Amino acid sequence: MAVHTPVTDGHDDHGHGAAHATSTGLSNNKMAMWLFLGSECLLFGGLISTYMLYRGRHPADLGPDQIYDIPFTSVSSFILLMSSLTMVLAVSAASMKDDRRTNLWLTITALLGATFVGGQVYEFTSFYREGLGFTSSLFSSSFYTLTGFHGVHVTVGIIMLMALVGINKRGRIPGQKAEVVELVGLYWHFVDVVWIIIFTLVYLIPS
Amino acid sequence: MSRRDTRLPARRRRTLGAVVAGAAALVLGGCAQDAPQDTWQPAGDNAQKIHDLQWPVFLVAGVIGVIVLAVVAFAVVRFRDRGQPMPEQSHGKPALEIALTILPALILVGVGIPTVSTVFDLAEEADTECIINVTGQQWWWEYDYPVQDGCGGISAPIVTSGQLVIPADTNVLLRLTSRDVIHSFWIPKLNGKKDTVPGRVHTLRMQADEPGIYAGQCTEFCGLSHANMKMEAVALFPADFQTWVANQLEDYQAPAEGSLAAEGEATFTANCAYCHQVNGLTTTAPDGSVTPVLANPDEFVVSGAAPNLTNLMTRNTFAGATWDLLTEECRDRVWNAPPEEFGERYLAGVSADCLNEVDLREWIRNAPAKKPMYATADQAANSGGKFRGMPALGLNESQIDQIIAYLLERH
Amino acid sequence: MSTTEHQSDPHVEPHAADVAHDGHADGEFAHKPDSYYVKIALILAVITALETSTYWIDFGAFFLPTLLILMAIKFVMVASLFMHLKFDSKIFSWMFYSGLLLAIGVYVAFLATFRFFAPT
Amino acid sequence: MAIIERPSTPAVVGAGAGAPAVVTPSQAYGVLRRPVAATGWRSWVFTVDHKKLGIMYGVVSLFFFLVGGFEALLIRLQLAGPEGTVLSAGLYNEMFTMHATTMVFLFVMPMAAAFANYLVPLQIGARDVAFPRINAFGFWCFLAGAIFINTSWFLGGAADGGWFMYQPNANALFSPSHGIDFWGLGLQITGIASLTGAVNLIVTILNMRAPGMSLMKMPIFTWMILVIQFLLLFAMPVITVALFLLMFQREFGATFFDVSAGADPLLWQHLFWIFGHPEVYIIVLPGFGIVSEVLPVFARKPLFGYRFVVFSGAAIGFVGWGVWAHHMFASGLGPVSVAVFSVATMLIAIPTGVKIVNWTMTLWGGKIWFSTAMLFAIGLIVEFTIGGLSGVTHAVAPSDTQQTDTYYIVAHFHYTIFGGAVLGLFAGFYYWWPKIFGKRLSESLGKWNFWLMIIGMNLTFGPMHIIGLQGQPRRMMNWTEARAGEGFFNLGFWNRVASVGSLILAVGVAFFIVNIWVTHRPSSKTPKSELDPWDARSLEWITQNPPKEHNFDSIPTVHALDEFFHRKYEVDHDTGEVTKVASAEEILAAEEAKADHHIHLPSPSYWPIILAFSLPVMGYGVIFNRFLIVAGALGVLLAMFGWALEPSVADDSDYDPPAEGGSNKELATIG
Ligand code: HEA
Ligand code: HEA
Ligand code: HEC
Ligand code: CUA
Ligand SMILES: [Cu+2]
Repeated sequence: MAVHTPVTDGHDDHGHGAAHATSTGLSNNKMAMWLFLGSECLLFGGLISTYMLYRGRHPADLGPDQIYDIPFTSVSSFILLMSSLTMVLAVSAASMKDDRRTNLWLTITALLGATFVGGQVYEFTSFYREGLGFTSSLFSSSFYTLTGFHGVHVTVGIIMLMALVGINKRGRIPGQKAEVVELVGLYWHFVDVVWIIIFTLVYLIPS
Repeated sequence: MSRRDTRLPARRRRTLGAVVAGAAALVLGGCAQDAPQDTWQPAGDNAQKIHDLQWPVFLVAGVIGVIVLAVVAFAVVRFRDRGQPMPEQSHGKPALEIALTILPALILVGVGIPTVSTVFDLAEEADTECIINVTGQQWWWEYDYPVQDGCGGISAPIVTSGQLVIPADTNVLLRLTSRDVIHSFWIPKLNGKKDTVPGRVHTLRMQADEPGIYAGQCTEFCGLSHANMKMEAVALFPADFQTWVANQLEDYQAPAEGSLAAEGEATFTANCAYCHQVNGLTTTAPDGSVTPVLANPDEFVVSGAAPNLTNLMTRNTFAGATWDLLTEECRDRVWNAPPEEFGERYLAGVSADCLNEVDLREWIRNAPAKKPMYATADQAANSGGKFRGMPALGLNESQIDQIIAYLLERH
Repeated sequence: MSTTEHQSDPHVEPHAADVAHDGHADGEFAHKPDSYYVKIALILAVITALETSTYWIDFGAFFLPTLLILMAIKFVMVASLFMHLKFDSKIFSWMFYSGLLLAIGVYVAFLATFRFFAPT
Repeated sequence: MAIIERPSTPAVVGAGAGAPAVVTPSQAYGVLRRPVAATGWRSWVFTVDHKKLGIMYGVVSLFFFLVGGFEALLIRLQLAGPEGTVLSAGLYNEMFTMHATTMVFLFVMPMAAAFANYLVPLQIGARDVAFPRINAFGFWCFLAGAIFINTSWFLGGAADGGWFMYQPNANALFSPSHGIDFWGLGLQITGIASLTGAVNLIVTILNMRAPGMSLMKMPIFTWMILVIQFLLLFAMPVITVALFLLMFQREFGATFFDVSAGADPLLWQHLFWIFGHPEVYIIVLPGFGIVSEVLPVFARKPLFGYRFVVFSGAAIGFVGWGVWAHHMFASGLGPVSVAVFSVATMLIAIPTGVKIVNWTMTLWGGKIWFSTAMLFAIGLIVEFTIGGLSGVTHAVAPSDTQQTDTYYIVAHFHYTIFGGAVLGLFAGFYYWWPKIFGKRLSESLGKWNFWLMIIGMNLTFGPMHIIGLQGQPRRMMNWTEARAGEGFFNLGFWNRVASVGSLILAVGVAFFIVNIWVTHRPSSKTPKSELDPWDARSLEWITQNPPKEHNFDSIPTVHALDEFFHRKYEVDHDTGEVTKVASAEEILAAEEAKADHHIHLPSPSYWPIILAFSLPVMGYGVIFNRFLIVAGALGVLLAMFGWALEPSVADDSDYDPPAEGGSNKELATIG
């Protein structure tokens, strides 16, 4: 096995996550993630605005006030919020190179996320049974579109978490392990803060 | 490679000349020629307000443009490579920069203030003397005059299409909406345009100083026949306008028994009246009971409307003001009438001698062949069997003769 | 899959950074004890409880502003503490919040042009 | 899996490094063996090299320029006389929709991406972009989306709703063909390219600058690209939302724009223009960046007020977010909104004016060399100013109600787009051609190219001012004598002039194609270009023509703005005298002498292209057959999985140990 001898002239020209070798001293990956999240703000902003515009446009008996089950959604919101805690604990464990606890917290985060998505699936089906289809009204279309987009984001997050656990178990996270966990963490927290907004604007503030 | 291009300076000078001439031409454009939709020939208050705002702006823009071009031209000529040494590597003069940032800002303040005040001026509605509802649909305009004291008094609703008739020198408020997609109502000589958006009502002021016909056109892309969705505003002296109103409200006159037109009435009732309303048209059932013929275009046309033909021959144009109902000679008589005589000529309507039968026949024979529309059976398949526009009805020539005779009496 | 992407060519030495940045990508926050995060989570939980209570308790005129403020607090807490924006380079905050503020500015203006948010 | 150590460019090969050495790797990454081809089509299709990707972007967008231009010519042919019959009404509507879509999304934007991809790493002294595989993915998304959109021509008709696709006219009810579905899904796919490109380039620019290159020493073109990428970063998600709503409505029965369900069609207009107005600056800023490089080089002076140009660029980018509703002055926003947006729009003239002033002042006092590139740059100043000033006349909202949706607007935006963006891109072609392809384009054919284009564009778009102010609306499949008027300003004459102008313009463009052919055909006698043909100023010229695969043998350290110039010339600060102290060859030789020993370049990969081309499969699925959605999704999943398991750079241990003795040996991409 060939061993690479570091070049000594100061040009570190192969760099695996060498966060300090960049012009700003910041990691490329992390910067990319933050830029992406900045961009996502405009995506969710557009969906939320569409909802805000249309939330009052529905038949009298099938509006937000009739449909939403605030106690239920509060619980699932709470679960998602707590998954942010477990996520940050995973990041913390990863930064201390504690693989076992990293995996543990990642798994719990994924489970909490899955619970949230499960809750959303339940919510959607019960709304659907009450007669609120995707195309029933402008309110329903924009509601399902907004929360559906969010749900897809959570689901993607769960897949990333599980993939992380799987790859981690085989010791195969390329590059800096802690950073990859942190990146997934940033994404996960973002999905959580978006829900903080949705929960307030969509569920708690009545139309 | 040629490091020096001696043609350039000459070209620049020519450009400069052309631009000055162009700018001058633009300013003079206002009093030049006769394109019916010229935006520089206001013929009413609202358009005038816009014009008063825009010509100075064009002037300012033109002057700035000429200055920029002149400076660039000068620099290009003066500082071309003639073998001089490498120039000084100067990086800029902040004072100059700042001055040249503030200057445009000041100019823009000068433009901005009158702009804002004109915006609010034009949105004024309080002095309205007359209200007309305007509805766009693919690909024609409907005007309905609600019952009101304004407009000199309208006692029963009037529904017409194509030509918007208004009293001259009167502040008219149009309430604009649409039945299908977005259109835009625009009579350049009277005011700027305003979109007609389904589900919304927008208002637009109209005022014409003098009697006459003012051309306009739908200016929001609205599908296949957007190019054929035109309209005209017809201004009449208030007295003439009253005559027009009275005309529109006249009772239905059935064609003389046994005339060609009477046959036309039957053909019309059978083939046309389920889309087109003719007020007062009745039908007699075999049992002798007389019932009014009510069109229900909503079952056949996507927009749910077809032009009301009660007084077709009082208009000069048809099918989105795209074709003349008048022969060329008669048309010129109306369009080129002096303001005092205009009313009389317009109110004469379309007589048998003046009828442009060619286009009307073609229309009735096969409308979609004349004007691109979505009006064949398979095109209608995706819209629940409804047409967009008027379908070909497969009438024979003698039926068309009858219908023309009938329509000619729709005064 | 940006998460597994590497820098291909970080050949550059760190040089006098021309963009303000304080602190390092990893470092300080990594050593925050877990209890710190648990405490934050507790605060968040309390705020959430408060928010949800508006469903049962009538706050009158304070209702809307309270909810919005609580929402903003939660948002900022998660972003600053869980996402480490507070400890991390200002550049990240700047990138994220410029997106956020732009979104708020643009979309609020857009909704405002409708004059009403949702006619009933 | 073998790793081939491959000296990529013969110039790099140190003594004795003739035959590629083959070493055995310790680990095998990924699902498939990585591609290894260094030549032939595989070296292009699986490449992650920013320069190859840049060239591919360029070739494809140039092709679409011809397609979009061909569509424009058909439009002009139709309008050359009254009651034109070249195109049917339906085809005409498809034509202008696709003309605009092609020109904006498949020509100007990707052509800017071509320049950015190729030049940004070179200008900042980097060896590639931050995320090379994502870069490749972006290109293939663009190509996949572009092909997808254009297949609609053969599958029932192209989109026919106009490029801003106003609702509800773009509903399935009013536009029953699949054209708009293709349009929406296709733009969604090309949008991915813009978004990933934005993230990638921002990170590259912020993080991968050569030592010493602070932001205020960064070449101005790179600066403008940075601004553009932020605009893209924040604008693309807005159109994404709009396109999703459109898709849900057309495909899945939602009613977002269906008035009968209570929807407000203005929702679409806002979403589109919140994207659309930043988009026009996305279109024009690359051109601005290019001429800001070209003017100083050929005036032989630094860019006047570099800082002002940078800040005004950023200001344009920022203010550009607050003016979108000027496209809606006639939509019925109400006087308050109209007044606010009207004034906001005027503000944009200020930073743009700063740019015009600085370019002009750059010429002032210079020693101007009228190369073709310079002619295009000067042309831009003149023509864009005309377009910008007509923009200010639109900003005056009441006047705009007379102008909107007439040819006066068409004149405005072709002067800004063609006179701003396209002339800028052409300046870039001529300026950087020797850098990229190693040969200069013919200057004499270039002059023909320039003058015919300038004359053509003024004859085509100039009369549109008149036509528009005379009241001819845009998007009209024909015009009639009846409303053409008479005398000097009659519509008939000026329409004909515009149509003739467009033919001249086409001949002008054809000269460019001919120029490429003449320069590069096999029997061409055009010599290889000198190293520094224009006496240039910025970092990308401290490389070979064309650059080596790894760009720089050693990364230059930057001390000044216009680093290259300051290495060539010494400036006496008292007298202002400029003396040449070194030639380009010497400077490059000095850099190559201290070449790095051990350069790892990112490795080619199959996954970007597989991932990208799975997307149109899903697109066809949405339109025709839900089964294809699943097939496409499987492709996506497979590709993401493969991608995730494959590092972009092989592990250190997968490379040969560095060669001893300091030869310029480059270790190639792994296989
Ligand atoms: C490259 C693209 C580009 C650029 C740069 C611009 C630049 C500008 N545009 Fe343009 N615009 C378009 C592309 C572009 N536009 C397109 C494509 C459309 C139509 C879309 C469609 O409907 O299909 C459009 C439409 C459009 C409209 C809507 C018209 C309508 O449909 O009714 C308006 C209205 O305000 C407008 C304004 C402006 C202004 C104020 C600028 C300013 O940025 C211009 C600033 C520049 C200058 C002013 C010149 C230089 C300045 C000076 C020399 C300083 C001194 C000047 C003064 C003090 C005035 N544009
Ligand atoms: C990047 C943007 C861009 C560019 C470069 C152009 C370039 C041109 N445009 Fe475009 N145009 C738009 C963007 C652009 N346009 C937009 C956004 C619209 C609005 C659409 C809408 O309303 O929805 C529009 C609309 C538009 C119209 C109005 C249509 C209408 O409203 O009905 C017209 C009419 O003349 C026109 C003409 C032209 C012409 C003549 C060119 C010329 O500059 C083209 C020059 C190029 C060539 C001539 C190519 C050269 C070709 C050959 C040399 C040979 C032919 C090819 C082969 C053999 C393969 N354009
Ligand atoms: C299915 C509905 C339908 C039927 C049946 C129909 N029309 Fe029409 N007609 C329309 C529509 C829709 C228009 C408007 C088309 C346009 O201008 O785009 C129209 C327009 C017209 C116009 C122009 C009116 C104006 O004011 O501009 C005339 C005249 C006309 N039709 C006559 C007839 C006659 C005569 C018949 C019967 C022989 C007939 N139509 C049958 C739908 C119908
Ligand atoms: Cu109606 Cu265009
Ligand atoms: Cu704009």
